[in-house]
Amino acid sequence: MSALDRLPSGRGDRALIAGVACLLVGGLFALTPLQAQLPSALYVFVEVGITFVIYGMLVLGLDLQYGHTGLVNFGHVVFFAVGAYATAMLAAQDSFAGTALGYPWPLALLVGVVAAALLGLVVSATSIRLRDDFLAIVTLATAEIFHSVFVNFEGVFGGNVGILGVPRPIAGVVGDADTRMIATILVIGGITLITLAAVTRLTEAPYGRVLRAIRADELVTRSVGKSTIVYKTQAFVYGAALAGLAGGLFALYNGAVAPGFFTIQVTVTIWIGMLLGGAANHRAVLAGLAIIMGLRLVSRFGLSVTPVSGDVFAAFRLVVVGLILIAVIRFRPAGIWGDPQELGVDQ
Amino acid sequence: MPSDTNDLVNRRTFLTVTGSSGIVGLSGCVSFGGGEESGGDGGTGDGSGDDGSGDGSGDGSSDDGSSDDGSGDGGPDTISLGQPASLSGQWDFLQPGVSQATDAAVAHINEAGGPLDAELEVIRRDTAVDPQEARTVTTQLIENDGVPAIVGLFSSEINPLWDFLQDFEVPMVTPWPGSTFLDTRGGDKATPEDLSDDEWLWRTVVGDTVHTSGSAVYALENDLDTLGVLNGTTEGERSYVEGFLSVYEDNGGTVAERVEVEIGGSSYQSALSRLFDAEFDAFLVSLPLESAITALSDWSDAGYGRQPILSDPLAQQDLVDQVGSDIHGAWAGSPGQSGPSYDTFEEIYSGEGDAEINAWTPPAWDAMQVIALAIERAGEATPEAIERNLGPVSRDGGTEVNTFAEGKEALANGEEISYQGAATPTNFTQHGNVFGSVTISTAGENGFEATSEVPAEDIREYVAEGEY
Amino acid sequence: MSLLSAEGLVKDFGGLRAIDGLSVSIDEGELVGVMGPNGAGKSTFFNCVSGVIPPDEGSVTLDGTDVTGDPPESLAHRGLVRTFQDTRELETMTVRDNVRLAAPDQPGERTLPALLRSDSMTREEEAVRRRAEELIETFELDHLADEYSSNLSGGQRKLLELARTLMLDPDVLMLDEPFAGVNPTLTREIADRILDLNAEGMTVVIIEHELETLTELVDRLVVLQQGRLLVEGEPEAVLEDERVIEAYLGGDAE
Amino acid sequence: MGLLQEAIFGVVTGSYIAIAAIGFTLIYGIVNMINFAYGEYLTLGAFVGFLAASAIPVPLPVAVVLAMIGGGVISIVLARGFFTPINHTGPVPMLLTSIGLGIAIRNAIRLFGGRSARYIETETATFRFDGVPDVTVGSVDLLGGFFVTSEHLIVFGSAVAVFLSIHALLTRTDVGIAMRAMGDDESLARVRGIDTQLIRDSVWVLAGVLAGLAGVLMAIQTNVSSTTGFSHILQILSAAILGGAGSPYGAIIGAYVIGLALAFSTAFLPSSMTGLSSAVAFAILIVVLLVKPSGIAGTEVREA
Repeated sequence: MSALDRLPSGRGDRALIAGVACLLVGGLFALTPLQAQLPSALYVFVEVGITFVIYGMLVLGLDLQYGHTGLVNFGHVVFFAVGAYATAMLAAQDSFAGTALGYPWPLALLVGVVAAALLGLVVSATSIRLRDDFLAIVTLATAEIFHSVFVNFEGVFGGNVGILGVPRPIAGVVGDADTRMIATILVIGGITLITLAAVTRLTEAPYGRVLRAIRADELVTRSVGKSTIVYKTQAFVYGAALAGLAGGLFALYNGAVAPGFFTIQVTVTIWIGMLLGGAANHRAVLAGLAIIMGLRLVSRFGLSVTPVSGDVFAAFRLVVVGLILIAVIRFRPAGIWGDPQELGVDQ
Repeated sequence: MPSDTNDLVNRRTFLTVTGSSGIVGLSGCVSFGGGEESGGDGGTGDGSGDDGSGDGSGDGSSDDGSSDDGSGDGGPDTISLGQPASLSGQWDFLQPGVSQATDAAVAHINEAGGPLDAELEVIRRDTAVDPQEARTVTTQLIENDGVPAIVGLFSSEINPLWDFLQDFEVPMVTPWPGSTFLDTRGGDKATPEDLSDDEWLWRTVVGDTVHTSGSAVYALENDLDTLGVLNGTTEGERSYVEGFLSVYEDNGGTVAERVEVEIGGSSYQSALSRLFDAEFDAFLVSLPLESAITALSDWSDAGYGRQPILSDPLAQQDLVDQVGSDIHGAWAGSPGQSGPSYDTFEEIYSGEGDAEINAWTPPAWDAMQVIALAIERAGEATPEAIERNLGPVSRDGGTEVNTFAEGKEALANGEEISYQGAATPTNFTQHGNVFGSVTISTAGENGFEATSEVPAEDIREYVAEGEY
Repeated sequence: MSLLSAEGLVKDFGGLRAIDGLSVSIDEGELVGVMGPNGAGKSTFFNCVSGVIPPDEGSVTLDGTDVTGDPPESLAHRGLVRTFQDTRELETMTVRDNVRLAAPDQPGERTLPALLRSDSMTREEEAVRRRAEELIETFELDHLADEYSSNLSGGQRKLLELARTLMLDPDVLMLDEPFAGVNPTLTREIADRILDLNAEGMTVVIIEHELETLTELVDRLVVLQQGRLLVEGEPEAVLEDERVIEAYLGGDAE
Repeated sequence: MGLLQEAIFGVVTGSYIAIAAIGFTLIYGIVNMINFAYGEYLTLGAFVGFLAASAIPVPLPVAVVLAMIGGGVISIVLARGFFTPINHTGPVPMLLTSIGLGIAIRNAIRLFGGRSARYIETETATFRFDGVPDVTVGSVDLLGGFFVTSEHLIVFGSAVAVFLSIHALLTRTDVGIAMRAMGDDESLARVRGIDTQLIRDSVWVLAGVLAGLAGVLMAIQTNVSSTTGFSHILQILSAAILGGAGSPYGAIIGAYVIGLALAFSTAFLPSSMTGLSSAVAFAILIVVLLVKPSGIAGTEVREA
């Protein structure tokens, strides 16, 4: 079945409507005296939920790159980091170390997205022709280089302290904690839903057909007249820009950025989420991400009911994460909701 | 079939959407609250019982912000404190000592009857010193476990989460951060009763500014006037070096060369060769222990000589064992083992286990003691009450007490107290910092031994008033 | 006036010379067969002409323009499309999507129309859909339209590849062994279809081992041996040529 | 500063990397995967060496041999358990599996081996050559006095011994020749009657042996902990890819390029940038991949 036949029209539009609705309600909480109350037991879930919707933009971008186009980007976190740093450095009023230019935050956010997209353009212009696993290495190395640069140049990037004093637009207008958290998750979640709508439209259209064709067989795609380099570059840059947007929003939500937020762990988490859910299916990758982040969160609560000490538990948790990745690839290579035939994997 | 798959996804999405609207729904009572402050201040709302975390959180931590004061007799059965910890990750080797000191303190406090006659317990959760994890863990501890105070957090977690942590309005007493970032942040600003200007962070460890000043002063006193520096790029190492250099250079010292290196390298010969091309009297090494051993072994092999000055975490037996006799004579200025009650601490500590004592171990003990004493003095275990009492139980004035046991007794007699810590005398400054003398330990045949001390008063001269 | 001509093509693979100074010229509207024993350089000739691999030496001219070394996508835009010997389907896509993909210049293949779901995209997609259904029906694949192409048999794949190619409405069609692994009935059908296309004015170049089918079909035969042109001319004449008989019988006859 | 001395440091660093990079690149060439868990093989080898040297205890050279044997056994066991079953799935699933395996092993070591670093006791002698004259060009001294330590010599000597053995293996033995044939063209090798699975297994063992050696040498120079190998995996990988993935000789060259780049960047970069030396190594990798991608990723366009 073709993409258009399979997906009733308006799939992406539902996400769009939901996203706009979230934004509006979130805006209502933020800008009016309307208040929400959040039972404190749910705080940690909303907290992780906010991280989830931010990472959601990362996984949607990654899925555009890998799931649809077959580009193996193993340095996705670098675009997240660049977006966050660019936004933070431009918007910060007064950082303890590093650059703080004090521009208005919407401008800073825009620059963050553009900076990440530009880096994506540079990486793809130089490396998109490489074989899958080499592209993985180049992107991974790029992420490592940027990580050392952020850490090393204290005067510009604040070293390990990072950039502090970034304005928090929502916290700036909402005084009480409950409303602030609800508004934050609604606003950022709304943006993620709009992102979902956008990538769904893109991949349901003939555009997505070309991307999937590239993943299936680039030479054939070229032979029927598609300029695959252009599409690969676009997919890569769009993914990078989405990561930059996520990074910028993260900076404006957290009020600070530091290298510790942008480790390879982020890349690993979103990759596992994507593979677990099932690549090339936007909702599935989000669901997969939710599962892996949910497992991590729930396993935290598991500490008090397991008979082992905290340090054993911590290492054990990571062993399990590694084994999940191995098991998914081996026994469920298309992920939970992925279509093995569409992904071309044995089951 | 693809369509089945999509149905599944649909259902899942549906659940997700319902789930999230459920959260909003649960958050329920949407109200037009005008400008009312207290309405939304649910930070420490209704305790913790409903999180399904088993018995870990207890039920009655009595942190209901709206309850009245002075219910000392009818107090809670259990008081839980939260400890974000480095159980995994790059810095996990530092945790055992801190965990043991914490547990020893809990045992001691409970033996002495516990704060408000309740059982004190600590909920320890792993952050891996990852700020993202720390964010989740702190939220979980405060909101789900309902703890009224936090004992822990590293500077690499505190700094980028500063605003976020302040939003909780829960006191955090930590033995970890040396960061100069915290020199002017934290504490009650010398107004214990007025919470409006408080920045809820306190540290029981001497800041880098202070103890590096001690080392710098000692170096200058010993005519080590020019310096080479070898340091790692992580925050702790840099902060140490920068603290040291600011005092050193302000007082006549010169830095001839500084080389920054990545930690975990297989060899530091190139960096050393660059460093030792310059002329200097002594060289300062600020690296994590394992990298420092590699670097100093390389230094010993190459026979560069000159006086090594070590950052405080390096004063470890392993260093002397691995580098060999060349390292004899190297010294490190350590804070944290010069408090009045250090011996008391050490005795109780060693009864609890055999984890090695490091620079953060005695401060972890102190952190527990001051929180317990603050609860005792306040008569209730709420964040606000603890915050108000951290200053009064620690600062000069009142009966000097060495432990919770002594403090509880003195408070029962209606006296004011001043806790005398194991790491330092624990007199919190307005910014929630502590001063202490710096012990100079020198490497020799038997490992590091204390050979000299720079008194706190000397160091105070080099730290501007109000800047710490 | 030749539509497609290759002059002095040379291609080495790690010291092995696959084609060696090959020159072939094809006129507009011709139906030409390319044959030769294994390793004669047939596929390499196709690859060099269709831009899959650039030749080391020599030139390719299409409709008077030098297209040497141009990538396949730009040749496709110029109207030259090819199939592959080891049928290359987009296995992770359905038959329908395989065919639709090939439609040229779709507005929905650009970001903005796709994002905005522009009318031009919707209209075009409807046209593409109709054209694709026609082709799928023509090649009797309609019962398989929703199958992933990885589920197709060898012969069905050949048909699909042909359908996909025709979606581009090419001027020059280069077919690499279109009958390999196809049953006789289907072979007949494909051959008829090729003749129809040729009759409509499409220039067709076919590589084929199956001599009988090929000679019946084509106007002219080109025989390659060891990367060089051995003989070319009318099928009957070529088949009687001693050199060809020797090459086929003496060599790896198939 | 003496360029010669820096070059010596670079060569020593390169030697550690080279030994491991050969193993890494053999796996790449024959099994066709980037094995991100390879760093953990080094760590496990280092642990075997450490246990042998301290728990049994045996003399250091014996411990090194045991580490190599242990590395080989571990490698083949892991390969049979995790990689051989998914051999047919292509490079990306195998790369991802190796990442998962790396995380799992690293933390399992932490779980069972504890968190603190251990040290292998050694004595080091230093040999100085101070009489060498300075040959100064600009601000750089090309020669100048230098020193080497016994550890430097052992590491370099081990590397040379490995190079010679690998060369002999690949050119003189049936297994080695089969390996090369398989690296060139697996299907052709199968047609010629080579037992490809046997060759793959041999490569796993060989790569494990090399990992064991590299791991224990690194452990002697630094320490044994759960991240001993992991902290070098990116350098190893860069070296292997730099030299042309799949080629043991290329990996050797790549390793020395990385080693020298690390040494020279520490020595000559502006002092605010000395912490960036590994970034410099990656930058070199990226530049090489860009300048000469065809030499490395030669299958960019498959022949139809």
